[in-house]
Amino acid sequence: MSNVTNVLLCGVGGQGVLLASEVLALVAAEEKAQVKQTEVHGVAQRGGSVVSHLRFGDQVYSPTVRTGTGDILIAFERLEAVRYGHYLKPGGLMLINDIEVMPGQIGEYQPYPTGIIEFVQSKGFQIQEISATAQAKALGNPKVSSLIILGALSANLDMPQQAWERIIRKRIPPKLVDINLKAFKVGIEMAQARAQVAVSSV
Amino acid sequence: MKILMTGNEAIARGVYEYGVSVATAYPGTPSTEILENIVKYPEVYCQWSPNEKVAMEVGVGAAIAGARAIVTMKMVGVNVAADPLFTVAYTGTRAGLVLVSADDPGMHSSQNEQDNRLYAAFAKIPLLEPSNSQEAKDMVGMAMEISEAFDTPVMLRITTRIAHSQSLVEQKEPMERLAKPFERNQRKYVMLPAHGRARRLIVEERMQKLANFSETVAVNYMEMNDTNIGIITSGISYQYVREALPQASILKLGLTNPLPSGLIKEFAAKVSKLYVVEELEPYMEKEIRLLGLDVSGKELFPPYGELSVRMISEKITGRNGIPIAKPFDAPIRPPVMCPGCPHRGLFFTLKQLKLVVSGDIGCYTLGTMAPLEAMDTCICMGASISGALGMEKAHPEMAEKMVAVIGDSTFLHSGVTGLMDVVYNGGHTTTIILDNSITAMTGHQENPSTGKTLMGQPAPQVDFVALCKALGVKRITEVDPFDVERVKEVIKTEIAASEPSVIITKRPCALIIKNTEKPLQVQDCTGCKMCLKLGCPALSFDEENETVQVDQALCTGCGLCMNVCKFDALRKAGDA
Amino acid sequence: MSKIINILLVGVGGQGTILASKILTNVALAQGYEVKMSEIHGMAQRGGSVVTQVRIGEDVHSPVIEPGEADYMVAFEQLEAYRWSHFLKKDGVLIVNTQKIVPLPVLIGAATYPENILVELKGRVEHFINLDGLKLASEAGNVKATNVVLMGVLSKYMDFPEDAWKNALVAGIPAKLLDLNMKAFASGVAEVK
Amino acid sequence: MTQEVGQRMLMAGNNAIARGAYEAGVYFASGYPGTPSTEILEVLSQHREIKAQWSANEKVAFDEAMGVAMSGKRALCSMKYVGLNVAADSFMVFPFAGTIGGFVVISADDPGMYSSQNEQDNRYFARLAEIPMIEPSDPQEAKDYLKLAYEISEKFSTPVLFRTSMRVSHSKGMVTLGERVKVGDSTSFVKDVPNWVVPIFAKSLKAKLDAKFAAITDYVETYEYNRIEKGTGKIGVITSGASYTYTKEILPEASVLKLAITYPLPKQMIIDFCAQYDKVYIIEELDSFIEDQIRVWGVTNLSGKDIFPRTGEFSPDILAKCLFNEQPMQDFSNEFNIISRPPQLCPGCPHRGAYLALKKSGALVTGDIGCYTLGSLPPLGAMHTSFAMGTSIGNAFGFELGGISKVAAVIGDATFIHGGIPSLIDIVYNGGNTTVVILDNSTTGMTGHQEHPATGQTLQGKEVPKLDLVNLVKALGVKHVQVADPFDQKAMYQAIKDALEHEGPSVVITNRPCIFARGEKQRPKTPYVIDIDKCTQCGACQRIGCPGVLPGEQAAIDDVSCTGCSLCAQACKFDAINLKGE
Repeated sequence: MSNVTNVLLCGVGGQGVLLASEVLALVAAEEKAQVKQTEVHGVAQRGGSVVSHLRFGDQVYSPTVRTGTGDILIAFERLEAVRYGHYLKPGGLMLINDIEVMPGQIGEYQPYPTGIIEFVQSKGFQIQEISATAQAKALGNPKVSSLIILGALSANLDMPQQAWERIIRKRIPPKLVDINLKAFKVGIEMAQARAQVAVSSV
Repeated sequence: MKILMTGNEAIARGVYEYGVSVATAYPGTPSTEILENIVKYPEVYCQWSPNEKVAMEVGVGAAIAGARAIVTMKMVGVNVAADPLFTVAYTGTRAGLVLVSADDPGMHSSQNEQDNRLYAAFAKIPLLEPSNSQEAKDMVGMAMEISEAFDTPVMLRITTRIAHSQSLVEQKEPMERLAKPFERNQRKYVMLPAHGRARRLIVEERMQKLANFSETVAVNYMEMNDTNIGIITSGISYQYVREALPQASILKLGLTNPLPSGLIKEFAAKVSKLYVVEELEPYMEKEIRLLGLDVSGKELFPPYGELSVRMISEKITGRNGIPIAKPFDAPIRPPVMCPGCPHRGLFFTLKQLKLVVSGDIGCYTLGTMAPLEAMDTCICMGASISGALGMEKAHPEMAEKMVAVIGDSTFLHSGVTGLMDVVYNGGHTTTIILDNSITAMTGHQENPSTGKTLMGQPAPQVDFVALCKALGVKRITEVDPFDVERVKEVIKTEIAASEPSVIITKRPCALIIKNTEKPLQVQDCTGCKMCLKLGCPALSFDEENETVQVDQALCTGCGLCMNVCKFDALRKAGDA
Repeated sequence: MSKIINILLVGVGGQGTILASKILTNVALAQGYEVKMSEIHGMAQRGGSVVTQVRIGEDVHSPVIEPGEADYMVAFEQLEAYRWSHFLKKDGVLIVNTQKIVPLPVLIGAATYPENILVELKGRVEHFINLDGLKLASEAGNVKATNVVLMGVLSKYMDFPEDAWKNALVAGIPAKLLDLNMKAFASGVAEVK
Repeated sequence: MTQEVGQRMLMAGNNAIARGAYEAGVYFASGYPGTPSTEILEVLSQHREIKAQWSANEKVAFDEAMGVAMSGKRALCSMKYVGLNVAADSFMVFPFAGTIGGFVVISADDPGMYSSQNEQDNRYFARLAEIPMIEPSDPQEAKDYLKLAYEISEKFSTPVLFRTSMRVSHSKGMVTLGERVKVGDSTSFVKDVPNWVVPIFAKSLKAKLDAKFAAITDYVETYEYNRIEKGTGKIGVITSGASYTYTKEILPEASVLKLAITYPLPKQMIIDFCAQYDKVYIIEELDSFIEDQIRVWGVTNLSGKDIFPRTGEFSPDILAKCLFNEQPMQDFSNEFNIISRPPQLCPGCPHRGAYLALKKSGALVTGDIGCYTLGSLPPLGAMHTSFAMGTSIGNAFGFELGGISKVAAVIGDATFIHGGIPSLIDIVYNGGNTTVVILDNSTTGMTGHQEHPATGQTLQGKEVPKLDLVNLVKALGVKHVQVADPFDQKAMYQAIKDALEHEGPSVVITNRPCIFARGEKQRPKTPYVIDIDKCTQCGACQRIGCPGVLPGEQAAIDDVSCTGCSLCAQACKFDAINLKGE
């Protein structure tokens, strides 16, 4: 299965994780022989933790990614990077949006944990942290943060820009296309600025 | 002392003796008499519910609250109650909860022959099968104990032969009826996915514990005898086996889910040829084969219908019983709508109008038989209205050639949502509610529209007109089914209307009213036989004088034949 | 008696087979026998044919009587006797109430009521007796007592003491109806020479 | 997006099923929303060639589809697996009659219970009803098999159970589109009393059904879609559905007998297959449904539930662990003081107001199935039981009979319509004292906001008269009926208090729509803010369990998610919470 790329996207319900994974899946669908993507619905809208599995390559059977085999994990929220980190392969790439969404708490109050980045770094993953939400607010619409994140991701995948643009135009409501494309480009720039080594297996 | 009781009476007695506080049900042959007998024990609260699901939900609530509860129904009722059943199997209850499923091998009075032992396995709950009235009573107590000890609902499965056969039962003094205090426990009683996942594992552990329990429980025992033939059996089949093969060794199973694999292997080792004798599905046979044992079962016995002593002895000994005289060829005597039945006039009219009739379950299902022949479909409780909407969706023009007919009790059981759906999804179907103020087919039980509860208390009556209005139906007409001309006119108008409509025929069942009418007389009959098309048992044709005659003993004087006679040949006594 | 005695009561819904079987079983129980009894409900009230099966003995298991196994058959109606007669043993006793209740298929001309039923039945069993129970019952005071008339007849063929039957009547019948039922029973007894 | 024949598209399993129904020439589709089945009808309803509708509940949906099929047209009925419990009565009897037009009922199972109250294995239903069952493993098969299901249904005049699972329904994969087939269309319902009036003719129909099923059993022996993928090596695998995809990942070398029809099984084919390998693994989620049938035939070189779990969903990791004892990568979040992130009632959810009042009333609350089931979790913790659709009301009456006083049932609008009506009739009929709180948020919330009879719109967007719950409840004989605003705590509490104190049945109906209900998203919202000076950090606003009120010593309100429902302001005793800009 060496030619199969495994990507995980995780975050908090309402952050646009499912939209982002759909766009990525559609792009992959144009470029790769096989794509499979899966997620758990139901709780998404209700502030629960959300994860989406995406796999593409020549021959893909299972839609779910095995633990320790993920090439890239995109966390739309810091804490979620810890929750799903074990899906990444050693040295895999973690793309983390630097915001913190305090979980709704049951019982005893816990403060939001600190030292997340240090912790995941200690696990030997490559870390790219971006401030997608801040940038999105700057662009005037906090909801486009998911497209900024996708932009940053695209810089780490060998899939043509046109494909991304085409899908975004198809998938996003016309009146929002421009701002989303803008957000996407911001994401690319943020990633390139960091000039991280792209994932080897891709 | 010992007295003769049907299985149903015995279960009612068990409910009384074993501290059950709440009993709920929807009537259905062969289960109906259980609650009708529980009424005789005022210590026990009992009620008819609008359907089996509600009965189950009320029972579950009572049991969780801490009171022993029993819920009874015929086997198809478990289909209706399935949703809560599958989940209460996860949660368990605080006090004992027992579901009585009365199966009907041979389909003496049912629309299918489902073997509800499969439901017990499916829902992963223990299953008890009595083989006579004494066991039926004892197993009520045992089921309650198992339910409480293992924190699970228990299915007590009887068949028509147990329910409606009488045998001697030892009476005992009732134990104390004590309700445990309720304990709040959301992780146990709120089946959020997270909680459900935890309970799911407990269910598997529970079945393991029950499997061990099943090995040593008193109702699973061997009767060792001649070891050439060994027979594993349960329920009524056990009684047949005892008579068919008095010499054989028997493993008699009372707790049949989970089965005692150790005991079965032990028994199999003791006998040279192993048989399993069970009615309907190869339920035990499959489990026995899973143990790797060689056993004969369904290759000898049919997977449908009832077994018999003769069949068992012939199949297993290979010797034919004494020859049986060939039965005479006698014309069948099918059940018929009674003289004076309010349904007759309606179906007569429906036939005249040549409508497609989407039918339902009740006495009126008989409207499908000659000479009325005015019902075209009937599947299960409540399917008439929604089925009609489906037909209309398939062929919109059918709406004007079709009606759905449903009884008062059946409408409340599961017709309400169907009618609501006709309104919601833009159907034009005409629904006829046959309101005879009783649940007739099962032997006249009260229901929410009759104004009386099972325990004889006065109750508010469901107002069908108000209810249908509230469901959004604008066209609602009440008619007297004996007034055939008016019935015909109303039906014509309503099927023509391009919106949902309801017709309510109001006439109590002929068997529940004190009849004051005199029987009809015949005068100058032309022999046109029009009245015979009504299929009234009180009317017959006198071939000699070629006139219709009225059986004075049977005629209720309902006057329906009078209304259809064009020659005024049928008259009330005294009328000129 | 070590053997089991099988009695079949057949008739039409509403003819009172249930009460009859109750009296019969009470007699047997009073004599210290084990009894099993089986009947199929459901359609009974709708004028369908009804069968009640009573089995008496020291050790009875199955509640069901099968074809060729009945020692006695009490038929409340001719056609029903005809329908079920193959359940009788060759040397069985057949008691037929001559009343005719025409089934719907015959009423509407879809079938005909068989002729010479009694003759054919006579040829089938060793012990045969037919009587107009309806007439005897109305003479006793009420047609509804036909079932008791028939029990009177049955009592003469079974070896239970007559008192046992009388006690069962006293126990099973409301006081105000007792006299006419006693009469009806006696007239049944008298039918058997 | 445009969809042309021959095009390869990325599709979720449910979309593929819908596409399959379209291509199969399905004429009518009905169902009731339930995860993971909901999208099937939502997607189908976009094809104007198909009459698609949400029904009041699954039984009604089934009966309607039945009516269409009896009339000779292809019908589909879609539901989550517990829905089949609700439709069971029709489901068990319809096979006796069989069908004219193809009839397929979809059961979307949920191994792992991602969004369900139990984990029943609905394959047993196929056995109970003696009908064939077909199971796809990915979106392409989902589409293709649905078409096959209709061929089988019509070939044998039988309903067919189409069993999918969450992982198949909610996974996307590549699907090649096909054409919508022309099916010979009936012109009308054909009368056939001995076939359609089952109760009267059940005995003869049972014989017919048994014969029919025997024929199907022969047919599957040579069914081409039960395929063998020859591998190298001495290991065989028999599997179906999603488990097949995991098998191919973990046992790429094994020979695989991949079943399309999982009931009835191809006996001879399986026996021959097993004979060729030292060991054959039966890889199936949940119960040993396939394994047991094979063992009953005396095949012994099997391995199944002796190594694979009976509960939960499978995954490549689980297969690797069970087969080779390969441990999955350790979840290291527990080395870190991570906080769980459970789903919760949304900011501005009207249910919150109802629960706050219920909690204050101290009533024992029997619950039902919907978003509001989340009200059982802290800090609200104001719901104490929940089983299945519609059970709350009957349960509440049961509690009363069990000797508990002060019981209230909470049930959503859609759930009340689905299964609550007969139980409310029951309480009136049998003289109960129970209080029923109908949480009317004008939508089917949990499953993603579907229309229902009380929302005034159908699945295909037709405006229709709204079912008036107040009138309905009154018509059922309830005298004490109040409508209350859950965002007005005083009024809401008073209504519940009155209802609980009232002798006899009483109903309280809340009147605030879900924040996602039609038209609600567009409504302008002014968020609330906390006045730090007035705030005493008492935490009262945090105890209403609103995600918009951020935890921490000093509470704060997230102005993005706050909808201005004002519940936190009402909870504040120090007047420290006010509308932004006031």
